[in-house]
Amino acid sequence: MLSAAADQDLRTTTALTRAIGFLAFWLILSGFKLGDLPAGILAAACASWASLRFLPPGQSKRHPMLIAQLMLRFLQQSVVAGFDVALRALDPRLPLAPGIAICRCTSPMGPLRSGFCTMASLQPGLLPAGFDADGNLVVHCLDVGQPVARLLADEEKRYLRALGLEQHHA
Amino acid sequence: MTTATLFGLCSSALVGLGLFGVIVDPHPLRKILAFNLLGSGVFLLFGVVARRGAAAGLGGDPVPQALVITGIVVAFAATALAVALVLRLFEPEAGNAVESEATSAGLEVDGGRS
Amino acid sequence: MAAAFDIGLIVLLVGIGAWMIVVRDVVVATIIFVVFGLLMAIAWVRLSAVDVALTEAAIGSGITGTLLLGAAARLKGADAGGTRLSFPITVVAAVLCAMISASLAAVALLLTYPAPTLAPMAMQNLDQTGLGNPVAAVLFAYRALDTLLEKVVLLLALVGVWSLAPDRAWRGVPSLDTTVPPSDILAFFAQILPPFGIVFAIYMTWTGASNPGGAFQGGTVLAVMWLLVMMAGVMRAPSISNVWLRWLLVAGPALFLIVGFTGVFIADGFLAYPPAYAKALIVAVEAALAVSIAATLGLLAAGPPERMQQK
Amino acid sequence: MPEFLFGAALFILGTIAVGLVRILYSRQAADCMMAAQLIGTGGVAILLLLAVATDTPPIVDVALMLALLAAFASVAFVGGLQGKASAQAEDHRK
Amino acid sequence: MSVAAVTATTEGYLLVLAIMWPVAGILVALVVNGRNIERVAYIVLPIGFAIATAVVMAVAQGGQSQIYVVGGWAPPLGVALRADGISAAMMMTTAMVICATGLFARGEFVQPAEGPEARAPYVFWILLFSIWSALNALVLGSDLFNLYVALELLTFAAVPLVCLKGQKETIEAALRYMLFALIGSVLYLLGAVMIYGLYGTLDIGLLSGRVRAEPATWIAAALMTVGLLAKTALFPLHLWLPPAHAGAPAPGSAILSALVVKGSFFLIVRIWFDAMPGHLSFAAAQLLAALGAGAILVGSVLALRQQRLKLMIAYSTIAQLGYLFFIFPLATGFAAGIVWSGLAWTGSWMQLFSHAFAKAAMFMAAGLIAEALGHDRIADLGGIGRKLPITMFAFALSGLSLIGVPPSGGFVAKWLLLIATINEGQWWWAAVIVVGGLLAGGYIFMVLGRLLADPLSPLVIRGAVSRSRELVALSLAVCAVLLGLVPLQPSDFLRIGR
Amino acid sequence: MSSTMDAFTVLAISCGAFFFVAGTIGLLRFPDVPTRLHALTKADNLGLGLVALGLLPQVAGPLAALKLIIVWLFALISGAIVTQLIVRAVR
Repeated sequence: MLSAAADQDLRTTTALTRAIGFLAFWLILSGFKLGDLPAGILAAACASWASLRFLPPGQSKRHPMLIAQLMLRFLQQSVVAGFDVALRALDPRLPLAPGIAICRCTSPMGPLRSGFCTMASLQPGLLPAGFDADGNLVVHCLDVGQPVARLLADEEKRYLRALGLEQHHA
Repeated sequence: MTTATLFGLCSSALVGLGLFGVIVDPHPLRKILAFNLLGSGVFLLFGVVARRGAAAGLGGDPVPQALVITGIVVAFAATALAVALVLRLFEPEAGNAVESEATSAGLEVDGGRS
Repeated sequence: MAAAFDIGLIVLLVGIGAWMIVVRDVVVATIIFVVFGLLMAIAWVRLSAVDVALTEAAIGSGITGTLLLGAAARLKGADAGGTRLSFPITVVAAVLCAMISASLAAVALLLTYPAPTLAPMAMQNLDQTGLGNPVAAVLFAYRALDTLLEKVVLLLALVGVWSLAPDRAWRGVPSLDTTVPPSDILAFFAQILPPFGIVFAIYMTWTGASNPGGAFQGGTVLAVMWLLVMMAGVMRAPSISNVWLRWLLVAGPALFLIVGFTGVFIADGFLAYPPAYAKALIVAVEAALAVSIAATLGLLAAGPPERMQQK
Repeated sequence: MPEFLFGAALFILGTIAVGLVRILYSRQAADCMMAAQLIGTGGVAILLLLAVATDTPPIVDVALMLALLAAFASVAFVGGLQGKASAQAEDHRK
Repeated sequence: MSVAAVTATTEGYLLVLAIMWPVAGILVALVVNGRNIERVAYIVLPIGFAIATAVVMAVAQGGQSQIYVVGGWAPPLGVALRADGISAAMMMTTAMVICATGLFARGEFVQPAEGPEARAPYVFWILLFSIWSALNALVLGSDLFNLYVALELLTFAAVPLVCLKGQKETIEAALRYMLFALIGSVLYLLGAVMIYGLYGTLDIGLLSGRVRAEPATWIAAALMTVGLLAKTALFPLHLWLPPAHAGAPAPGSAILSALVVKGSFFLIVRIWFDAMPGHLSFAAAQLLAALGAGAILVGSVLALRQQRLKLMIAYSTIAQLGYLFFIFPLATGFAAGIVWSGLAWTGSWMQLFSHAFAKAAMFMAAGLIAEALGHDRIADLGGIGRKLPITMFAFALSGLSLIGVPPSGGFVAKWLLLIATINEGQWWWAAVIVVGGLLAGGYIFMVLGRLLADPLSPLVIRGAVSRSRELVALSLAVCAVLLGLVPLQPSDFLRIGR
Repeated sequence: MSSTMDAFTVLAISCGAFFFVAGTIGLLRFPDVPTRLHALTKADNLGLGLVALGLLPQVAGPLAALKLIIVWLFALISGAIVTQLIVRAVR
């Protein structure tokens, strides 16, 4: 466990990072106008407060570069997924073999795991559908022939590395 | 046919449908839904009136537009009250939640059920 | 092409409305209504009423959805069917409604141009309010009395909803908060979305003075976010006797009333603003109203208190 | 350009309509929940197109509102269903 | 501003105060702990009464309408408030009945001495303030949309009052009332929208100068009228009224029957006499009066057949509301060729005021009887009159006014209406008025006879009835009778502003 | 320049519309609720993305363009979450 001071530090850093993010969101919404800035700062402050309250800062070291890569991959995968589904839908033979796959999931419970599920739901042909009794991820897939388990394990590794969590779950 | 006229016809159809639903449908929740449809039709007529009044560089007369906003909020409040009544009336446990004369003075009966 | 789009939209709207009336299942009818509300938002955009479109999108989809879908789900088990009207009466009702529809359609077709409008007058006086959005000027200056009374209507509806609480649950909590497993995706949604919702709500309220938007829309977004965190169990529903909560409910209308009476002394009378401070006063009132509207709408959708808070 | 954008909006409206007919025809609540999602995505696309076609930037705010809140209908359904059920179960236990 | 027709008068601020003072009361009542809510009422009620009195004085002394332009924005852009003779009189009646009800309710809606805030008292006082504010807004408003908001305020305050007790039947009654009221206000709003689309204003004063005789106007006016009729519970749209008014707690019934249904009636009069004067056709007026006649006959006959006291009084309300609609054929002045006839005008308003006092007193008396006996079955009321002589006296006095026995407000009202039917050459309504009086006599004396009869079994009094509450009921009944002392001629005060 | 941009817009939006069609065809042809969900979200999200992309050159300034992207991102994320909610409710 981290010390109280370090914990406080982490909170401050997280709060600032998030506040800057929300301020950027505000600027995108309202455009850059000096007169609007006080309201924007207020909005960012309120949003950061709420965000800290609902989602306390994690205690791992995030890697910004890896996160950026992850986001790009996220977008790229959603494009691939769209093509995948479109091809299946338009193919006269309707190449579908829908079914359920059970995968091991090593992300810690809570928001991190939900975040991973959300990412996974944009993968081609995959749709996480909750967990079974042992805490394994239940995935609905369009084609049970896909190597679902391996695909997801790869994705999870990338995800955890970007969030600086892999050492805990190696 | 202008946009306003087209939506005027739409609004008259919605009013008729909503009114029919409110009168005929036996289910109270669906009466409420139909009432909302009727309300949407009326508000849409307001919108048509506003659109027809486009002038002074505005796409529509702002007065009716503002009135619709007020109306939508009031309609929501009405829906909430009506839904609360329906739920209280039809919920399975509503029967035993009805107060007897003795408790209607407002005394707490079971001390907070904590 | 624009006209073709309008016709398509209208056909869809009427078709969905009719479908909602005829479909059997209550839950399905409710979902159709939510869909209808979303389409209405597009219709309002086509009528150049972006302010209304924002309101409809916020109230029609977000908060009415919660209210009605929750109710429909609860009523599923209960036998809520009333008595069905006899066939002749149904026919009479249909004929009556068709007549009303037809006469409205006739009015819509026969209305002549130039249509009467207050738009020029609203624009002429806009300077005195300091606002850039004429709809906001109507709501908070020209016809501020309506807006103030409507706030009271909202509060009153809430008192009405609360009055349906069983006596034993008075001072209790609405049964909206639930306990869901921490990994649940709903909780995740409720953790990440609300901060963005808050920024958007404040943006709506703030920008309402000069662009489409305003306290209603901002307040509704806040209310939806609040409902989301309560439903996901991230935040607990408050007890209705919570002092803070009651102050929040009243803050907006109270400030509006105070500003209104101040106008008697510093401007032309009740609900008048001195032109120099008009915008500042209106924005302050809108900000307070947004918070009160959020609290009121959220609690309206949450329903009457049903049980005491667990300690 | 506006003509094309309106045409695209009409086209997307058409696909939504067909999808809605398919979804709502099944008359099952679970199926119908998808309808809100369908309108959510398609409606946002239509609004963006209209915003550019009529050169009215505030319409983008409406699209954002829809993107933020259209999901909420499904949330309300799922949450409402589960939530009320579990709350009632809890009440009955006591 | 472009229209100079509307200028504020010096005492106009009173009008805003009349609406906003109870609103302030609502806001304060919401935040104070429920325990202090009665103290809030002790402040709100007397000051509100004083404001109403001041408005009446200002109107009477000025001899003209008092006008206030809200925010300095004159119609059509803004909203104006206007107090003429009838609105001042309505305000006074409202203030008197509400304050009396407040006094009466002190015995029923008290916070328990110990323990936390309770539901019913908290809700009741807030609803009482709301109804007051809504009624004042209704009689003072001169803008069709502003009046819509006031109508909704009235509905939202009245519906929870019906089911304050929380029993299943009352909730059912409240739901039915709610649905009728909602359809009513939506139809009203639909008409108002069309009016705006046609004339570009919602202000009643401006409309009176702009309205043209054309089909669209008639459709709009018809929609508004039908919507308001549903809220006024005019036959055959009366189905919601009896369970709602009978199911509410006694103070609630008093307010609902005496005042709330009159709010929408007032608005119908505003539309036909102020917004579109001279546009009411003879046939339409006859139709409205025929519905009123139907209400008198059906309501009275049904009242005669009731087993329960409160239901009987509720059906009597339906009948008495019917008389009000004679104002349309009789006061419009079809025969004389003038726009207006003062005799029927005064008679109808006298009917409204005297019925307000009498019905409030009667519901209070019925409430006290039910409290004493634990039931209100008419057949088993025998002898209660001797145990509760003041209550019985209040019931009898208000009953006499409902029948129209001289000297009472009800007598003046019905007499003026009778004369007006002769003057206007519409003698057929005279027959209905007479028959209605006889039927009212039937149901009132049936109950009075029971009250005085020997009990079938020894009376069991469940609780002591407070003397002060009996006196409140009696004083309202006395007010109804005292109205009979006004001269039998058109009242100048009620003509102010027209 | 402008015509190049316009051509880009037309192309991207047409592609977007194509994916909306594909999504709807998926809705019509796929056998059960979970598979239809795949069709609905994945194809429509891509369609929306392409529409937003196509509109980028048509709006004034980079912030307005970013706003379009933001709209798409929100639709994407909330779509992803709602899909999971529905599929869990159906299962």
